[in-house]
Amino acid sequence: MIANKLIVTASPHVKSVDSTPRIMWTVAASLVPVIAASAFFFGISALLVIFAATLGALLTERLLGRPLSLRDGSAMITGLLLGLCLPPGIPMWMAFLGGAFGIGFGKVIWGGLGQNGFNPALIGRAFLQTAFPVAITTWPKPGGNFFALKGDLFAFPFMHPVSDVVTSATPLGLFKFEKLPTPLLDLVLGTTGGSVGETSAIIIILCGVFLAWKGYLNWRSPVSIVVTVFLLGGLLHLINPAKAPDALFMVFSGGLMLGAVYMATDMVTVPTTNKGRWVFGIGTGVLVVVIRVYGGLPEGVMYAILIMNAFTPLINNFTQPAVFGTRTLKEAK
Amino acid sequence: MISNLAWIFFSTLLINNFTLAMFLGLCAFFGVTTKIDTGWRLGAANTFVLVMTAVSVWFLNRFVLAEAPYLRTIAFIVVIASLVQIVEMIIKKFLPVLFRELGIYLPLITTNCAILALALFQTTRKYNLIEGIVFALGAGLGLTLALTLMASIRERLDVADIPAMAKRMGLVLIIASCMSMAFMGFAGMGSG
Amino acid sequence: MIFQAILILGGTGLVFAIFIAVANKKFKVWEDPRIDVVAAMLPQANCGACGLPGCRAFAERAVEGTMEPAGCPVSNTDQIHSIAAFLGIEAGNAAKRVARLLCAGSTDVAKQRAEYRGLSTCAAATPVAGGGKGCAWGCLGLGDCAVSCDFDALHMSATGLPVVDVEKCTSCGDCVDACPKGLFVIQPLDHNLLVQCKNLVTGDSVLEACQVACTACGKCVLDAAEGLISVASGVAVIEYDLIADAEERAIERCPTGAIVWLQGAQFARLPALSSAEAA
Amino acid sequence: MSGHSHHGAPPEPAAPSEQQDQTPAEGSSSARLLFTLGFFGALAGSLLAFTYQKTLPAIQKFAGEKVEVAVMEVLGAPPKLDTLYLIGDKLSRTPPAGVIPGDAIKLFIGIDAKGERMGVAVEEVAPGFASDVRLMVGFNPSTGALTGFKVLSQTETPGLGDKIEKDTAFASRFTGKIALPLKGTKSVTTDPSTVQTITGATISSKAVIKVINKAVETWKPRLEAFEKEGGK
Amino acid sequence: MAFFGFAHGVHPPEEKELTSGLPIRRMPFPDELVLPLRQHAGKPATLCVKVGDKVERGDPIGLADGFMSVPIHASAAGTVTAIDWWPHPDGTMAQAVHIAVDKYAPQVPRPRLVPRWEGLTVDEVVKAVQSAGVVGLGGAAFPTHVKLAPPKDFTVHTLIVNGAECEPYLTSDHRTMVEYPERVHFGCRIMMHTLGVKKAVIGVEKNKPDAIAALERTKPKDLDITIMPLTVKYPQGAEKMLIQSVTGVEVPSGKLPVSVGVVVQNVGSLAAVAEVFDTGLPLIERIVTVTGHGLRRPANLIVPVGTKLKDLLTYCDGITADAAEVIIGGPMMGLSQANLEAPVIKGTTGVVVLASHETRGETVYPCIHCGRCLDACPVFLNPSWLGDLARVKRYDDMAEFHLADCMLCGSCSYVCPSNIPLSQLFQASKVMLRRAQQAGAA
Amino acid sequence: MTTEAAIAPAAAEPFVPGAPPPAPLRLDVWRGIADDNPVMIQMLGLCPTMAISNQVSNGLGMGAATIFVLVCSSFLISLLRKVIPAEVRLATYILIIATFVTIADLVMQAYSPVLSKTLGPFVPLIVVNCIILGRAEAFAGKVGPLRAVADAIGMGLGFLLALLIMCAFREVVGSGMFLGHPLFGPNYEPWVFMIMPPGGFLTMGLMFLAMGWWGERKKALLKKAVA
Ligand SMILES: Cc1cc2nc3c(=O)[nH]c(=O)nc-3n(C[C@H](O)[C@H](O)[C@H](O)COP(=O)(O)O)c2cc1C
Ligand SMILES: Cc1cc2nc3c(=O)[nH]c(=O)nc-3n(C[C@H](O)[C@H](O)[C@H](O)COP(=O)(O)O)c2cc1C
Ligand SMILES: Cc1cc2nc3c(=O)[nH]c(=O)nc-3n(C[C@H](O)[C@H](O)[C@H](O)COP(=O)(O)O)c2cc1C
Ligand SMILES: Cc1cc2nc3c(=O)[nH]c(=O)nc-3n(C[C@H](O)[C@H](O)[C@H](O)CO)c2cc1C
Ligand code: SF4
Ligand code: SF4
Ligand code: SF4
Ligand code: SF4
Ligand code: FES
Repeated sequence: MIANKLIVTASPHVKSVDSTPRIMWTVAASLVPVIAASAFFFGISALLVIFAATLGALLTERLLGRPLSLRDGSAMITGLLLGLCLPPGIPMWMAFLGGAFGIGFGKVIWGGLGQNGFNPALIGRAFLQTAFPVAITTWPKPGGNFFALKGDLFAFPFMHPVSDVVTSATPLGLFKFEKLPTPLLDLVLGTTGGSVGETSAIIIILCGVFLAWKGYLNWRSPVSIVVTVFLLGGLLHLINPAKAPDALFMVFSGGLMLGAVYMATDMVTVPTTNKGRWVFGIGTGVLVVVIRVYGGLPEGVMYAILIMNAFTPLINNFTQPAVFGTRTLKEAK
Repeated sequence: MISNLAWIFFSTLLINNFTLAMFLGLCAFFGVTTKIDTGWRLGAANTFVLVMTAVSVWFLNRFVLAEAPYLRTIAFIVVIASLVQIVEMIIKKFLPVLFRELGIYLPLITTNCAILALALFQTTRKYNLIEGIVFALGAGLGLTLALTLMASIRERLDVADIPAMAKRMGLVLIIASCMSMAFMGFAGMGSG
Repeated sequence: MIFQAILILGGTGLVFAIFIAVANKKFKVWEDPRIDVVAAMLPQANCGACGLPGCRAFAERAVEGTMEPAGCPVSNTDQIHSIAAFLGIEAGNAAKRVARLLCAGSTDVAKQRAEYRGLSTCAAATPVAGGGKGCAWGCLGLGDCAVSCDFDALHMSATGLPVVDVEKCTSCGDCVDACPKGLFVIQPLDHNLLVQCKNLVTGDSVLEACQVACTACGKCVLDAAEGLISVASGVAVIEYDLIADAEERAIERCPTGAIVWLQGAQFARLPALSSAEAA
Repeated sequence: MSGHSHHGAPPEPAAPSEQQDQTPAEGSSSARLLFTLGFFGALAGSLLAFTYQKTLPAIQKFAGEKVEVAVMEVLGAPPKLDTLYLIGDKLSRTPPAGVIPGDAIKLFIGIDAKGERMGVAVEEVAPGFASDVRLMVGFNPSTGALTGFKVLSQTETPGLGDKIEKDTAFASRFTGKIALPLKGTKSVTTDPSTVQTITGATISSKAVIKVINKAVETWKPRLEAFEKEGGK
Repeated sequence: MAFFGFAHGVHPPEEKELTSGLPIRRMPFPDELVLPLRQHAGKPATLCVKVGDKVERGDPIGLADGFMSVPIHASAAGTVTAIDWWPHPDGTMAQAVHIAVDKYAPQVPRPRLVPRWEGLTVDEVVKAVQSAGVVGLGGAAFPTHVKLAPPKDFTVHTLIVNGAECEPYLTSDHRTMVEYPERVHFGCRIMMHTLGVKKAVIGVEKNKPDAIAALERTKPKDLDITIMPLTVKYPQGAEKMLIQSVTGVEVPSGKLPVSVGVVVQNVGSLAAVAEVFDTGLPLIERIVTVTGHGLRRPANLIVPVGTKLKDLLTYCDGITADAAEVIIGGPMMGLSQANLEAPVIKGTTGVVVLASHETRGETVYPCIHCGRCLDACPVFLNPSWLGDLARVKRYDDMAEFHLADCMLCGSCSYVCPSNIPLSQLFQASKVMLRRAQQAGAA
Repeated sequence: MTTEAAIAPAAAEPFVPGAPPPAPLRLDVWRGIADDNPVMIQMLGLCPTMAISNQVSNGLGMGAATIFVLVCSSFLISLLRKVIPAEVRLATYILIIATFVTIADLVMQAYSPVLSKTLGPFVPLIVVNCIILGRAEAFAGKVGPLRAVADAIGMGLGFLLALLIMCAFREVVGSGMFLGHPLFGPNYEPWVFMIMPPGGFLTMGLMFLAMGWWGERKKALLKKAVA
């Protein structure tokens, strides 16, 4: 009998087919349509920005992260998502820096995959927003020649971008500062100014549905975010239409869809419990509306998610599942 | 009036959070935030002392220090220190349960610069009594929020596999940086 | 103006002082300051090898005089003497005790029957078909004991056995608690005779699993002083009350080398794994 | 080791048996505690009073200068200044009692060589992007026309919101505007009741506009009331 | 039918089609049987034979040591050749009796060893069940007679029969219900009588329609027995989950089923009790499913207790070239075997031989806090957090998070995408915790 | 430090628990700058360090004021250490420190008003800077004036050093300037982040990371040397 080559393992001896790299790479692959859409609207600039951000993320993960950690695919997602939430005209050196910062301080220093408390892509983006507030709020107009650059993408590292590209405000900025509405169809299709990937809501929703169907993202936070924004936004709009835009505008504008589908679902930085995910989603939704309507900034998705990230361990703490039999044990006593 | 008080409260709580934006009370923020329970309790004790400070500082400014502004710093610190001592003794005597929960943090608070800073800000910003109390509440709850969040994140980190070089304090400061960045989302609140 | 300042500050100072004076009277507890000093002189390992819960407890007892300074196995002689000198008492003495391993089944002599996959700790591997090792009593070599040792006294050898550094071992007993197979014992360093095996299978069939196992052949029993060694339930057992009678002759006819004569370290031959290799 | 004996420290280890007897009450007497603290309090007080007296002129001179510079700037350097104090909701010529003079709320009236009123200057605040924006605002109380403003304090984002203080071009956009009330706009404008805001710092710019409007709105009636009641 | 059902759980591939259609066959006696004295939960049996003794089939070789123990009987006639330490399916070594089987001896003996059931008092039934060496055949091998004699301060109102067989691969209970439904009902009758209950429910997962049909067909008219189809879900067969599915009641944490008036018995145990009273022979053989993609000829076999795995697998034409792991029990909770000399014991429900592609990979990733394990855990623990705590050895905190309620079902490890061996961590942590508590008590 | 003190043949000398072991003055100074650096090693006085470290000029002013207070109060406390009863020790220290802080504040308001304005409340907040009270407790209250002053200077310089490192990093990266002088030409894109609050935390974090990295490296080298 061939006993020598037997292995012994602890039970269970079998395992479901899903693995962490498989989940990560599928999510990364699901971003391809979003990237394609952004290339359609913003031309080669979008691809260059995404490339630079991803390069920054991957290089940093490779240099500072654990050995072979590039294989799990999470750094790829971070880079792509960061690229997708930057304006298409931002100098590439800034996008690269954002990727490096996000992975370095948002992930590696925490111990790598699974340990970080804040969304690395958003940490990178928040850093860029704070460091270069002007560059990151310069929104080029979509459309035009595919190869025409949307800004000074090749600005010399550490130097000002100099460019004279036609800029346009984002729908949210237009509403907040000029009180100008944007047609809903433009929002849904994505033919508006804004970040590389936050424009086309419809494509992002489709990708999200696909991932939820595969079981790779938990639908609870995205759904609760969208519903909360819709309801609260609608309520405020009813109270004061001049200050708060209508609910559908709220839902389809800005980075809400990208944030809800891809960032509020990063299991590492949102609560592990399902109840906690509802709380996270509702909290994020409320913050988005509050920042957009009452805050100084036109957009609030990034900050809302980061703030809720900070609350994640606390939410986890308060939403631990009720262990089987503990309720009846209490009743018995 | 209400909107003025609301602005004072929220801007102190969120936008100019004493810990995350003004760098006050960092000793406790970094030193005593390893357990959620400790975090919020210290925050609660702090809030209490802050409110008391606001009240007594208003009285001092109004009735004692009007003629001797140069004694502000020294008078404030002495009053705060005595106040904390008195409160400690009173709580210990009459509310032993509360003392066990919060009282042990009181001595820590005396040397917390947030308290003295509150007294000074309140003076330079010429807040009246009510404004002062609201200001103190905002500051105290802001501290509590920061302490609790930091503690909860650090509790989670206790089980994480942090790189050796970040173990001592490095990562904790990076977390503070991230939190501070996140709270910048509140900027401009109330101005629009 | 100066007068006013004096009044204000002198007044607040006085109020302050009154409170402190009251507090001072009410709440202070006096404690022998030498306890802190002695505690500071102790290694602060808080290992419990002295039998007390931590170094400060030891310091209290030492100051009380109910514990000799030498009762701390972790401190070296110089440290013990300085504590004794500080307290003005005798240092006392204690026989050196160390941890001994009751298994010699390194990977080169003991068979691994199946490949174990899973958590790399002995505690986790033990319930998984005994870790897949041929001998169900033997050392798994996954090093729970080495991890548990706070004194850097335990290192895994290249052939998967923990080797005790008798110099550094403080006999704290952490390894005894850590080993799921119960393979460590704490013994005085000068006990020379040791059976390095716990396998209860008798006869030569045991050699299939491990070449250095005790076959319970009984030769050592014959060669040793009356009653010193016996074979009970499949393995040779030494009666340590009679250890004074032990002679090296007892091990000479052992066919497998399961019983050994120790002078100082166990497994003196095994090279410890260098830290680079271990990593 | 220092070699000095020390109060409150335990006695020397050579005599361990004696230490057991020492009780805290025998540490230091309460009278001594009171005396020490009272004494040091008094000493500190006198030292501070002394320093304060020595530095006061310089501090006041600077504080005065600072306000003066701001007032001069926003009013276009009037040869003569008149000061009114706010007590309750009324203006008065005499400073309120029980308040440090520097802390009183004032209104400055710039008077030109001919004795004509050139304008008034007041301090006012409003919430900005990060925190309060505090300005000295100069305006003509009869027309509401601005004579100028100066930022006294702000903590807006460096390089962005702080342009309201650092960017002289921004300040110059306000000359000749009339606050009835003033409005902000994104584009270049020649309308006297609108001002172009700073790109990327609309909120801070609007805060400035808000302060100015608030200054004119609150102080104009006060001054009118004061003058009606016959204060010159 | 099952309106309640339990929440969470997992759906591993069933793989039951390998053997679910194969009728039960009898395996011929091997040359040697090895009978460990420790085959059940509770105290091991005490030896009552010596080397050289001749034994008949059914003779006791080990006697019950107290109430929490059962005797062990020779499963074939032959000679005791040795009594020594022998590999046990649980991975340790155990004292075992070797019997060289006398294949030509008349293997069916003599007077009944177990009396007829009719007319026995409750106590006599319990005694007879104990003396027949019957233990739970569901896997834990808990002495059956103990569960038939609940303490007087509890009232039992329902007997629940566990026919869930939720482990992948295993079909021994399934075949028992299909081929011997009358025996199951007879066992049920005996147990209901002994427990004094009026009501019994047999829970069967819906993926065994033939078993449900067979049980319905043969249901005795005079007893209140319900056959309840259950959702196909692992671990439907776990005692507390089953009770919740059948009655909707959550057994309180840390309490036994009797505290809610329920006793759970496996269908195999029922059939065994019936058989014991039928034939008069004690429990000396059992139905074992031998299966897996690493085995040449899967089968459902009646196997004498004490048959070495080696002989069993050889009888099934041996294992394939890519066989990697031999498991006693099912793949979710069974035990890996390092030594194929280990024997089949009373609690052995099946032997599964996994091919190498089915085994768990070796790469473990960090926990990404995906929460899948929380959604899988049938007792609503937080395995992710418990795993984090276990890694840093915070066992006391684990106890606070209800480590004790973990039944090591392995659902969490099964779903974990990062391949973290969570249930192994919990098993080791339980050991550590117990050791720490003992050290604390000492 | 305490262990050494106790092991030293102490029996003959009067015993002050926790008193620092005798050391040359040079060492007393050096300790504060390097081995026991108040900010980098002891993590004291973090609030002022982070709050005002976005410009080098602020750091210089703050450092100077702190050194002044530290040296003066250490000197006075050391002189008076035999007079002050242990029970009111802390209260008296606070009084003394607050006095010097107010003096520093007043002087700064009078003669350097711009700096005084940017440092804002952080000058009076020197009172609660743990470094000063800490040194009074651990050192000045236990040794002679000369050593107390040496130690105060060391600690002060150590504080200044840490401040300057932070300030220089934040000012150079955050505004492209050093002491207000542009370094990289007009096209430099400053990282506003660095002069904002998160940048303060980050810079301090970087400092600790660098030290952590250095500590680990030293440990690794030591291990190698032993092996
Ligand atoms: C880090 C950061 C700092 C900012 N600081 C200011 C500021 O100090 N003042 C201000 O008005 N807006 C500030 N903003 C707000 C934005 O620039 C805002 O979009 C802008 O005020 C809108 O004006 P715009 O329509 O002219 O671009 C800041 C934004 C960010 C992200
Ligand atoms: C009256 C009574 C007492 C029981 N006592 C125990 C006991 O002490 N320990 C135990 O593990 N199981 C005891 N059980 C059996 C359990 O309920 C359970 O059936 C057994 O542990 C096997 O469960 P498993 O196969 O799910 O592991 C008892 C059952 C009954 C009816
Ligand atoms: C995770 C888990 C799964 C189980 N699955 C089954 C099962 O499928 N069938 C079964 O009869 N017993 C199963 N058991 C054992 C039962 O809990 C219980 O012990 C048994 O049904 C009692 O019957 P017995 O004593 O007659 O064996 C399982 C136990 C656990 C912990
Ligand atoms: C559904 C899903 C969403 C993710 N979202 C993000 C994200 O928003 N930002 C990011 O940096 N990484 C994201 N990741 C990748 C990974 O989880 C993340 O980098 C971890 O935070 C790294 O520890 C995502 C992964 C998955 C599977
Ligand atoms: S753990 Fe074992 S080897 Fe290490 S010191 Fe303690 S007794 Fe000695
Ligand atoms: S002695 Fe025990 S703990 Fe140590 S490696 Fe061997 S089996 Fe593991
Ligand atoms: S093994 Fe334990 S923790 Fe994991 S799913 Fe099963 S009961 Fe829950
Ligand atoms: S399933 Fe695995 S990766 Fe997911 S939360 Fe649980 S332990 Fe972590
Ligand atoms: S709390 Fe601010 S310096 Fe300690």
